[in-house]
This record gives sequence, structure tokens and C-alpha cells, in this order.
Amino acid sequence: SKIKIGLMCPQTGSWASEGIDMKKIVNLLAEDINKKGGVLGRKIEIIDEDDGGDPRTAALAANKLCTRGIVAVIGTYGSSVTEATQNIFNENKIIQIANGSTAIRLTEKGYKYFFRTCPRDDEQGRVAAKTIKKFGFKRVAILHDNTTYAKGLAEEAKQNLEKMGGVKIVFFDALTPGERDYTTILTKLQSKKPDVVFFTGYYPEAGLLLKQKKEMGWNVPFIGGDATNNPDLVKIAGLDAAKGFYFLSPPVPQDLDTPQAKAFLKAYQAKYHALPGSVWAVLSGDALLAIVKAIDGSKSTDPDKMAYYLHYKLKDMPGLTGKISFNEKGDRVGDLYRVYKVDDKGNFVLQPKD
Amino acid sequence: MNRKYLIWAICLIFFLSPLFLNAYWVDVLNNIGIYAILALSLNFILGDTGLFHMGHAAFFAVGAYTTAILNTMYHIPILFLIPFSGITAAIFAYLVARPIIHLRGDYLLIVTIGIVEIVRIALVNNIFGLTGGSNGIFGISRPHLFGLIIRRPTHFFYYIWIFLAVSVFLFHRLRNSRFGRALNYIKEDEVAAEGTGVDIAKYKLIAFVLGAFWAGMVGNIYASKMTIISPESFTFWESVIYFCIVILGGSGSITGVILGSFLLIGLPELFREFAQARMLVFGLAMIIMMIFRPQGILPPPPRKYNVDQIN
Amino acid sequence: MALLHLKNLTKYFGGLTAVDNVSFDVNEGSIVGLIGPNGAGKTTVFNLITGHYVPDQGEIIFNGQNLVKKPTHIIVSLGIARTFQTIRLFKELSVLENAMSGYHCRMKAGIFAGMFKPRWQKREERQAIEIALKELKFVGLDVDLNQKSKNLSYGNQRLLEIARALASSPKLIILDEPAGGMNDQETRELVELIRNIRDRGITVLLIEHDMSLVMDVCEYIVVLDNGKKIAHGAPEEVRENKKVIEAYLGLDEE
Amino acid sequence: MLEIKNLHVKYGYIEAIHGIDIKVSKGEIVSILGANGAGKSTTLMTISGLIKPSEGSIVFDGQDITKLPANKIVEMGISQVPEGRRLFDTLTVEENLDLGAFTIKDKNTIKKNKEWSYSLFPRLKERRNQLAGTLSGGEQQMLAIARGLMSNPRLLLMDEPSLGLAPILVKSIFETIKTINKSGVTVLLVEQNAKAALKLANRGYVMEVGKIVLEDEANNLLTNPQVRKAYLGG
Amino acid sequence: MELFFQQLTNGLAIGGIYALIALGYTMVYGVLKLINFAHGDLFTLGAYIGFTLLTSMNLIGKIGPLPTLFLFGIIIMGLVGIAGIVLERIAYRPLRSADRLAAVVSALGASIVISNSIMLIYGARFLVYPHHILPNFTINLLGMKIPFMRIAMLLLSIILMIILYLFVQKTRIGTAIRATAIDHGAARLMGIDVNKIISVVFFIGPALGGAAGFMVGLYYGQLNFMMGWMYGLKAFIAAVIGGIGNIPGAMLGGLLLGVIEALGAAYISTSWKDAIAFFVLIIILIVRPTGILGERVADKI
Ligand SMILES: Nc1ncnc2c1ncn2[C@@H]1O[C@H](COP(=O)(O)OP(=O)(O)OP(=O)(O)O)[C@@H](O)[C@H]1O
Ligand SMILES: Nc1ncnc2c1ncn2[C@@H]1O[C@H](COP(=O)(O)OP(=O)(O)OP(=O)(O)O)[C@@H](O)[C@H]1O
Ligand SMILES: [Mg+2]
Ligand SMILES: [Mg+2]
Repeated sequence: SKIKIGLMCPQTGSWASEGIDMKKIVNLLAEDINKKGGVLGRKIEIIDEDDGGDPRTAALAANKLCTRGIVAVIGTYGSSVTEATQNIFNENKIIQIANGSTAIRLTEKGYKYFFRTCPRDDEQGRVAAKTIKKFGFKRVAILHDNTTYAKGLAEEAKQNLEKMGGVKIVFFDALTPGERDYTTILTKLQSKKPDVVFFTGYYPEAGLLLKQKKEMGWNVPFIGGDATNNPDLVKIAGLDAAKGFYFLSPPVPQDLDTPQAKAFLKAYQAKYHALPGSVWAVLSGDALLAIVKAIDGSKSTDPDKMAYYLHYKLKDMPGLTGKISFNEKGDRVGDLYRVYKVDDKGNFVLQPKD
Repeated sequence: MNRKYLIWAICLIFFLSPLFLNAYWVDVLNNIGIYAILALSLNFILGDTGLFHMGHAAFFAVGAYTTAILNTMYHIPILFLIPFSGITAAIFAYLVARPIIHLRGDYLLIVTIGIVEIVRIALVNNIFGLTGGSNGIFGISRPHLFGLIIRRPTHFFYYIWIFLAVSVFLFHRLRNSRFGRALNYIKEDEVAAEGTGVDIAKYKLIAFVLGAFWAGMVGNIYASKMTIISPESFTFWESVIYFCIVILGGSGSITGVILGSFLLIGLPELFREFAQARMLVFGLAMIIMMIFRPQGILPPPPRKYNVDQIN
Repeated sequence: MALLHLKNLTKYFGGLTAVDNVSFDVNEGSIVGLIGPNGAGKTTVFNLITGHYVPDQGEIIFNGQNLVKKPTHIIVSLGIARTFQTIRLFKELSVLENAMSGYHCRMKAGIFAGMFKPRWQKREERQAIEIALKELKFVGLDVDLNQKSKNLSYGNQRLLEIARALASSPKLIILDEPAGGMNDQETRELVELIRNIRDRGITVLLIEHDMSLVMDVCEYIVVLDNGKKIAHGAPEEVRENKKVIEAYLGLDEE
Repeated sequence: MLEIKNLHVKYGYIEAIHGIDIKVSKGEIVSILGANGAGKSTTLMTISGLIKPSEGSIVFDGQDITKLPANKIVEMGISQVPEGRRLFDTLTVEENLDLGAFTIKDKNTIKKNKEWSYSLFPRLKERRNQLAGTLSGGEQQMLAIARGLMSNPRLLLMDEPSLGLAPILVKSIFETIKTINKSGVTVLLVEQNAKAALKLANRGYVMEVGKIVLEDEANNLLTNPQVRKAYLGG
Repeated sequence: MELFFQQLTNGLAIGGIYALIALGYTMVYGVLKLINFAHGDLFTLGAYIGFTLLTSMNLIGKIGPLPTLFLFGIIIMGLVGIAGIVLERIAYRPLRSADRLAAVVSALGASIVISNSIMLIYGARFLVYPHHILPNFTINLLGMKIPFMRIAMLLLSIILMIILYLFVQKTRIGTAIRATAIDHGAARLMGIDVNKIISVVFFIGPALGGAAGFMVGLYYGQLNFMMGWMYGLKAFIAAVIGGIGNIPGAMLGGLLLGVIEALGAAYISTSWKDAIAFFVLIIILIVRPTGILGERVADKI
């Protein structure tokens, strides 16, 4: 019989685009695995549920998945959505590997079966502060969008910058995501005369900010968090406005020289005729690879054995976004964050590591 | 007589259902139960008094956050916090409703939308440094009842549905009393209601306060069920759902509202098969149900009076 | 001492003086008619008495108390009940509930009594039904008590409104065009009813354009025109008053 | 001019009119009497096309109007002064009159009609810019009648025009109806005020619970003992 | 001070869009007393149709940008207007004699249906309009730099508002609309074809919303199937601030809301911006319970 693996992702609601992409990627990889004979001689089957990007729906989806005989679950995207499902999976002893939930506390609770392929906000905050410092900016404005993720990152970055010293935070506030016109906020930002603006929100807003900033004739450098890593950013902002924009992100498959990344990209393009949307969806693919590897490596679908394998045995598994290992908390190890810059042609160019 | 037995049989089967349903379906029923109580509490304001109130999630939120804050900071047991959550929500409702109670129809509607949005934004912005901002509050403990920890869906099933049953009992009595009738007078004609001696501002306020009190208590249940709450659970859209439950079920009707919760909360679960088209189907269902039952699925039955006994 | 005493009552609507320095008394146990051309301000006077509008000047003394600025629901409980020029029943509620609603202001039960139903609450509830039935019988409304009031015929709706007003056991009942839309036969029955109300000791103040009714039933008549009181007195006097004929009655060719 | 045959009207499942026949000739004033709820207003609303009959036909000027939409019926020259006035409360007196003339496209005719209305009801002229909803009951009734005349109707349906009017106005309203009739407008009048209505009318119908029970010359009805007892106060 | 004026102009530009959507909201409300929660999604529809037109037909190269945009604008208004008529037929007309709140629920359902249909057709990802269609230069006004397009959009909104106002106040159909708004039955007795009038209103309102969607698409460039919800809500607030049912009120409310948001963001806090706007709304309604230019109430007992 088949080994069932759950996938929890937002297929409706505000984050539907992420969830739909997650589904595409996971299914693509699962097909590939099955073509190669599956794992432990059994085929795998993906069972997906919509979490609607909302905690309550997610809790239901989690309960539903638990009744479907899955051995592990991938997902989901938002931190608070994931959090609403954590104890459900934990109580049911189901391995959960989240892909887009970066809030620090998710892995601070000591849940044995919880892992994530994405890095944590504090990690990114550290890298962000370091990068800002390295560029030599003195007056920093930090703008978030009041979502769990963006605000968490903003606060991490702020703390790190303050700890390092020599930098003044001249602005720290949020915009309202989903709007189209951010000139009021940009005007206010401009009046604070920052050297740089660090925006920790998502790419749709980042694109508009860049575009409208350019229109105002304001030439301040912008740095984005990893949620701005989306090719649509350039489309939204326009090439002129987007070029010179820096952002932090785990590397996307396009930038990796590994055979896994290349093969994945080729397969994805062949099937869906486009590039994957965001790195977060790709990280759900990594979650699947890790699960399959854990089953294979522990030669079992027993959650305790799998969890043990993931915690202590899995080392540098080649994934779509680089090598994957987990620490005892379930966090992915290694410094993943890289700095990207949008070049004159609108490509995201990986900046050399210092 | 036969009908009565049938109803009791259905109730019995329902109360035994967790024994043969899986955890998921039990949890669906739990959600339905929570929404049913919330919608019943909204029904006072919207269905009985005819006040267009689309911000009920604000009161729910106040109750849930009261529980969460007091439980995580001072470790007060969840069950003790039930009345407390109700009272804070009621006080909050009193304060916000007082200045706006004279607004009519759609003006009241938009103001209540405003209230729920202001509350959500305040929560997101970590007002008073208590609400945890957009992260919300986590680590809320489970209710302890006589040594039993209520944690599994089945436990919650009994917890929630008994609470609902008690609410229904009380609300039903209230509906058939001077107070319930007075609310209806206001709904039908404010001028005439005043003319029969109803202090309409006071009764409207009481309706708000009482509805909020119940919503606040549900907030407590919700907080302990989820163990983590965050502002996104208390949006305007949530209020819209309660609103639709009341109207679709049959505004003013207790059975109707419960049935409405089954439809509006249960249906999307049945529609899971439609994946991405699920909300589309759901929206269509809403339109179709309204067209075929504009007065709601089960409009309120006329009250019965024991006239013969008097003659 | 008069039961109701209006003194220098004035009400403006924007530039319009709808009620202009009107004073008159309504004696206890009497039937008083308020007549006058359309737009004279009669309904406005009623609305001032019942607290729906607040007068710009003047006093309204009822049973020794000043009613000015008192809210309507208090005025009702002090003993003034009314009907409306256009029928305002609770359309979706039953005939019985409409009649019971009048008794609301004499009841005590609040939320807790409603939820927990102590014995006194049940007694009170029964009493409300009794009173409603009594008043329905009194006005001669013999219809299915459980039907919605909107399904009643027009004339019966008028009667139900009166029954509702009576159920509040008022000292003064004020009727705004109770015979409006009734035919002569029904009007005659109404005259009887109004007399019966008075015979119960309830003072009646009414507005009516049907002169046969007014002249028949009223003991004292006040005539308004353009917001001002232009005449008052017994029906015979008023009928002969030149100003009244000119402004209101018109010459009777018959 | 107007011929109603075997008209049945239902509200939902309940039939309010059980097959009535009414005939109005050009230039007449015809009155319909009847107790509350007899179905008089329903009949008028059906003629105007706001309610569609379940059975029967209405012919106006040789044309079957049973299935025509309300606006076409107004265009053909039937206008109504509805029960309860149905004024446009938040519009001014003048705007209400303009709406009465909605089917007339010629500006001069509208102006002429308006002047005629104001001469019939000088009070309205005083209040031409007041909102209709704040007029007193009687003023509203005047406006409703004036509005009904604005469309140059050939047949005017009037539903209890004297309702709530001061005696002096009742007289003048009935005078006005006469004047209107003399100017060539046929009138179908529903009234509770049976005496005045029958004095004015050429012919009359008596309705009881959805049926016509009597039909005669107005003079004969005035003296008919049955009618006297039920509607004329003995 | 310069900041103040800069924010004022920012607010007016945003407010212009709100106003344009609020106009349609208010018209539909006026006639049917219906809060058309699907209005925001018709706005989204306009933006998406615009996207399809711009990306599928290369007219700009042939007849130049301005005629193309004008032509597309007309097509979009027409199509969204027709969608509005269809919406009314299906979801609202059967409920016309029912309780008002039944129609509100139906409208909410319609909102879900439209936005999710758009998602199923166009996908959930953000779409982006082609760039550089519009002239993009800034004007220096009293030391403030204002992008030309913002002034143009504000002007366009005001012009549409004036046209609409004149249409409703001065034309025959306009008078019929106002009469229908008060009493359908009485309007029919005046010889007004009420169904036709309602269709006209359900054409104009959504058409204006569609136009606003196109403008937002052109100027801001970025589309998403959920975008209409927020705009719809803001427009509703704007309409209520001004006095719902009132056309100049919608305009005033829209501009005011934009300015309140901009100044609130500038002087208090950007993250509290919407709360501030709601707060001001509540204060306005407490002081003037039917909005600033609220309908003239005839409250007679
Ligand atoms: N709320 C209001 N706003 C403005 N004007 C009003 C208001 N209520 C009444 N009026 C005006 O005040 C005057 C008196 O009106 P009122 O209704 O008291 O007359 P009435 O004597 O009852 O007439 P009727 O016999 O026709 O009912 C009228 O001219 C009316 O237009
Ligand atoms: N909208 C409606 N829905 C259901 N029944 C109605 C409706 N309107 C009238 N009826 C019923 O139809 C019957 C005739 O009513 P109609 O209004 O035509 O009477 P009428 O002769 O005009 O009475 P009145 O003198 O009171 O105006 C009544 O029994 C009434 O209850
Ligand atoms: Mg009056
Ligand atoms: Mg009638």
C-alpha cells in the first residue's frame, strides 16, 4: 500500500498563490519519487488540505489530515497558521515539516515531531543587521506590515542593530498590506531622512513601494526581507524602480549549482511552463525530500524513528535550496541567508559572501 | 408526541456521535458549536432587536484576549475566567455601544464594522503591551474540570455542546419573556415601541451588552481550545460569518441559527473536495439559499401563550 | 385641577412655527377634541405631549408633573397612551402580543427573571395576557389572537391600536384621527367605544376630521389654525364660531 | 372606456378579488364603495398594472391592458392617486409634481399643468420647496391629487382622496373632482365617505369581500335601504 | 508644513479613487437600499478585464496610448456594467421584496463568487499591468512634486462625479432614479419602468467601479483577486461619511477619507492609520447620524 504524506497549504484566501505553488511542487516531486520506485518499495501519495491561510481552518485541516492515515505532513506557510496545528500533529505523533513559518517560537516549544526547512526570523534579523552595518548606513528606517512574520523580522533586526550600535533607527512602523497607494508612508519616511529603508514585508508591497518611491523622485536604497524574493517584484515595480534593490533570502534553485536544483527547475519548467513563484513554495519540496529521506533512512514510518533520524542522522542532505540538516529543536541548520541585488536587467543576482 | 420522541432520539444520537465519528468530524462539530453560540449571542442584537451589527467578533476578541492574558500572565485557571471574560466583553460593549446606539440601520452597520476593525488593529499593534501584537498570545492552558483536562476534540465536544445547550435553554426562555418581546417591539417599530413604554436606548444597550457577554464567554472557550490566539481570528470577515449565520438560519430563531451554523461552518468542510473552487461553491450556495429562503431556513415560530388557561 | 395643562406651547420646524403659543386644559374624565385644518399643528401638539418632540417653549403639566424633556417611555408609564395618525402596530407580532405590549410599562421582569422565571414572573406574565384579553374584548376585537397584526383589516388594526393603548392602564388616552379610513357604520361604533373608555374613567383627547364624530362625542373642543389656538369651547359654540367656519368647517350648504 | 371582466386577484395563495366586472364610460364619475378590506384598493392597483390578475381582463379604450406593464398603462392615460398618498417624501413638492408628469415630454404642457395644480391648491404653491414628507396629512393629500393630474390622464383612479382631510377640504376636494371631471377626465373613485361620493358620482358599485354585490345609478344607491344601513349611517 | 501639504495631496489622490468607487456604491444603495458588498469585486473585475485587453490586443502601437486607453475604458465600463446588471438579475432581484438583510447575505455570497471566479480564471498570483503606458512626469506645484497621473486621476474622478450628479439631478432618467429610490410602487404609478431604472443604476454603478479598477490597474500596476474587498470597504465608509445615497456626499466622503488616512499616517502612526479613519468615521456619525451630507430625513410621526 501507499505511504501517505499530508500537505497543508493555503489554496484559498490571501495566500492562495503560495499554497497552489506548494501543491504543484510537492506533487511534481512525488511523481518523480514514485517514478523512481517510491520509498521502501512503496509508492507515496500526497494528501492535500486547504488551510485557507487562517488558524481556525488550519486546525480543522490538521484534524482532518490526522484521520487520513498520514505518516508526516508538510506545511504550512504562515507562522500563526502553523502554530494552530502544531499541537494537533504533535498529539497525533505525526512528523510536521513547515516550509514558510519562520517565527522563532515555533521551535522553542520542544515539540518532538516538528521541523522546518525555512530559516528563523532571528537568523535573518542577524544577517539583515550585519548587512546594513556592512553597507555603512547610519540612519535606518524599518518598515514592516504588521504580519507576524514581518513584524518579527523587523523587531529582530532592530534589536540586532541596536546591540551593534553606531546605527540610529529613525523610523519603525507598519504599512497596511493590500493597499495600492503607499505615498503617504513614503512621504513620512522621507521626512525622517533615512540612509536606508529596510522593508520586512512581502513582495507586492515592496514592488509598489519601489515604484512609488521612484515616482516621488526619492533615491534612498531599499533592502527587503526574504518575503520580497519573488520574480513578480520587478514586474510590479518596473525595471527602473527595482534595479539596485537589495534583499535577503535563502538561495533559490536558480542560483544553486547543485544537480538537484537544476533537475528540479527543469522538471518544473517542463510541467508548468514557468519558474516557481517564491522560495517558500520550494522549501515545501525540501520538506518532502526530507520526509522521504527519513523514511528511507530509518527504514520505517514510525514517527519516533523518523524524528530521531531527522534530528540526528540526517546530515547535509542535498535539497532544492542547498544542504539540509536539522538541529535538536527541529530548525534547519546552516546560514542560509544570502544577499541578492536586482541588476540592471531585473535579474536577481546573488552577491558574493563576504 | 411522536415528534417529541424523534427530537429526543436525534439529540441522543447527536450526543453520542463522538463515539463513532473521527476526530476531524468531531472537531468540525466543535467549530459548529462555537459558531452557534456566537451566532446565538449575535441573534439578540441582530435577530431580535433588529440592530445591524456586523462587528460581533470584537466582543469575541475581548473575551478571548481577557482569558489569554489573565491565564498566561497570572495563571488563573481557564474555567474561572469564563464569567470574567464575559464581563469584560460586556463592559467593552457598553462603552462602545453607548454613544452609537441611536444610529440607524446601515449607519450602525458601518460603525460596528469600524469597531471590529479598530479592535483588530489595536490587537495587532500590541495595545498596552498585552496582546502580543500580530503574534498573538500562545501557551493558553486547557480547562481543568474535576481533574479531567479538556483537550481532545471529544472532550471539547461535550464542553462546547453542553454550554450551547444551556445557552439555548436560557435564550429560549428569555425570548418568551417581557424582555424578549420588548426587543421585538423595537425591531418592528421604534416609535411605537417607545409609545408602549419601552426605553429603547436602554433595551438596545442591554441587547448589546448581553450579546457581548455571551460572545466573551465563547472567547474563553475558543482561547482554551486553540491554546493560541492571534488577531487574524477576529477580523471583520469573522463577524460577517456570524452575521450570515443569523440571517441565513432565520433571524430571531434559535433553531434556525443553530441550523445556520451547520450550514455555514459545515458546508465548507463538505466542499473540501472542490479544493480551490471551494469558496466559489460556498458563495453560490449562500446566494441560492437566500433566494429560495429569503426569510431564512427556519424563521422564528410565533410565541405560544396559554390563553385557554385564563379563559 | 386639570389633568393635562398645556401652557404657551411653541414648536418650530426650521422657519415654520408649527405650534404657536398654544394653551389649553384637559379636565379629568372629559372627552376633548382637537380640531383644525390640515397642517394646523394638531399632531405636533400630540407629539409634544408624548415626548416625541421637545417643545421650544412652554409647559406641559400632567397630573401635577412637568412632562417637558421627559422621554416618551416615562411619559407612558406616567399614564398617557396614544394611537398614531398612520397605524403603527408591530406588524409581524400577533394580535395578542400587540395588545400585551401596552402592559409592558407596568411589568417588572428583566433579563434574570426572564431566564430563571421565578413564580412572580409567571404571575406577571399571566396578568399581561389577562389584561390584553380584557382590552381586546373591550374594544370589541373578536379575531384569531395568534395571527399577525398586519393581516387584520384596517378598521380592526385601529381597534387593536386602541386596545394596546388601553392595556397600559392610562389616565389619559390620546387618539390621532381614530376614525380615519372608517365608514359611517364603523365610525358609529367608534363613538360608542370612546364613550365607554371615558366611562371607565380614562380621559380622552382626540384629533378628528369627521365632524359628526367630534360634535357627537366631545364635550370640549379646541381649534387650531396655523399653529395658533383660534377657538375653544363646547361643540355648539365652536360650530357657530365664525373663524372656525371660515378656516375649517366651511359653509354647510345643506 | 374601461371594461373589467371577471377579474380575479391573488396575494400569494389567497384570493382577494373573486371575479368582478366593472364598466366605466367616458366622462363619467364612477364610485366604488365598500368596507375595509373589501378589495377596492386591490382593484385600482390591478387596473394600474402594479398587481397582475390571475384571471380576467381589463380593456381600456378598446385595448387589452391586462398584461401591460404599469408604465405603459400610465402612458395610455390612466393615472392613480393611491391610497396612503405614496408621495416622494424626500423630494420637494415641486419635484413630486414633476414626477407626476413623467410620461409627458413637452415642457410647456408640464408647466401648464403645474400652474393648474397650484391654482387648485394654492397651499401647495406656498410650500413648493418644502419636502413632501414634512407636509401635514391634508397637504400631502392635495399634493397626491395634484400629482395624479400632472400626466394629463383620461382616466383618474382615486383611492380615498378625502382620507384625513379637514371638512372644508373634503368639500373642496369633491368640488375639485367635479372640476376635473368637467374638464374631460373620467374618474373612478373609491371612497369611504359614501354620501359625498354618491352625490358626486353618476354610478356606483358596492364591494364586499372581493365581490361586487350591487351596481346602480348613484341616486338609486343613495336611497337604497341596504346601502343606507351599511354605509350611510341609517 | 510642506509635509502637511504633500500628505494632503497624497490623500486627495487616494481619496479620488475611493470616491469613484463610492459613487457606484451610493447609487446602488440609493435605489435598492442594498449594501452591495460585491461592488468591490466588480471593481476588481474591471481591473482584470483591463489586464486582458491590454495584454491581448496590441492597440497602443496602432492608435496610440490615449485613444487606446479611452477605448478600453469604455469597453471595460460596458462589460462591468453588464456584469452589474447580470448580478442584479441573479442575486438581488429575487430578493427585492424580501427582508433587506437577505440581500446583504446574497451580496456577500456574490462577492465571494466573483472574487473566487477571478482567482480560478486568472490564478491567485499577482498580475502586473504592462508598464509605461501612461505618461509619467511630475509637476512642481508650490514646491511639491506631484506625479501628473495623480492629478489626472483626481480630476477624472471629479469630472465623472459631476457628470453623474448632473445626470441624476437634471435628466428625466435621473429624476426617475431618485423617485425609484424613494418608493418603487409610487414610481411605477408615475409611469416609470422601475426594472429598467434599476438596471440602469446597476449598469452605471458597476461601470464606474470598473473604471476605477482600470485606473488603479494602470496607475499602480498590480492586481490581485482579493484587492476589491478592501477598496469596497473603504468606498462603503466613504459613502457613509458623506451620507449614503448622496452623490456629492460620496465624493466628499471619499476625498475626506483619503485625507484622514494620509494625515493620520503622517502625524499619528501608519500602523494605526485605518483605525484612525474608522475612529473619525464614528465621531462623524455620532455628531451627524446620517453622514455629512446625509439624506434629508423626513421623520414625521
Ligand atoms: N418633522 C417635521 N419637520 C418639519 N415640518 C414639520 C414636521 N412635522 C410637522 N411639520 C409641519 O408642521 C405643520 C403641522 O403639522 P401637523 O402634522 O401637526 O398637522 P396636523 O394638524 O396634524 O395636520 P393633519 O390634520 O393634516 O394631520 C405642518 O405644516 C407640517 O408640514
Ligand atoms: N400586500 C398584500 N398582501 C396580502 N394581502 C393583502 C395585501 N394587500 C391587501 N391584502 C388583502 O386583500 C384584501 C383586500 O384589500 P384592499 O386593500 O384591496 O381593501 P380595500 O377595500 O381597499 O380596504 P380599505 O378600505 O381598508 O382600503 C384584504 O383582505 C387585505 O387583507
Ligand atoms: Mg395630523
Ligand atoms: Mg383601500
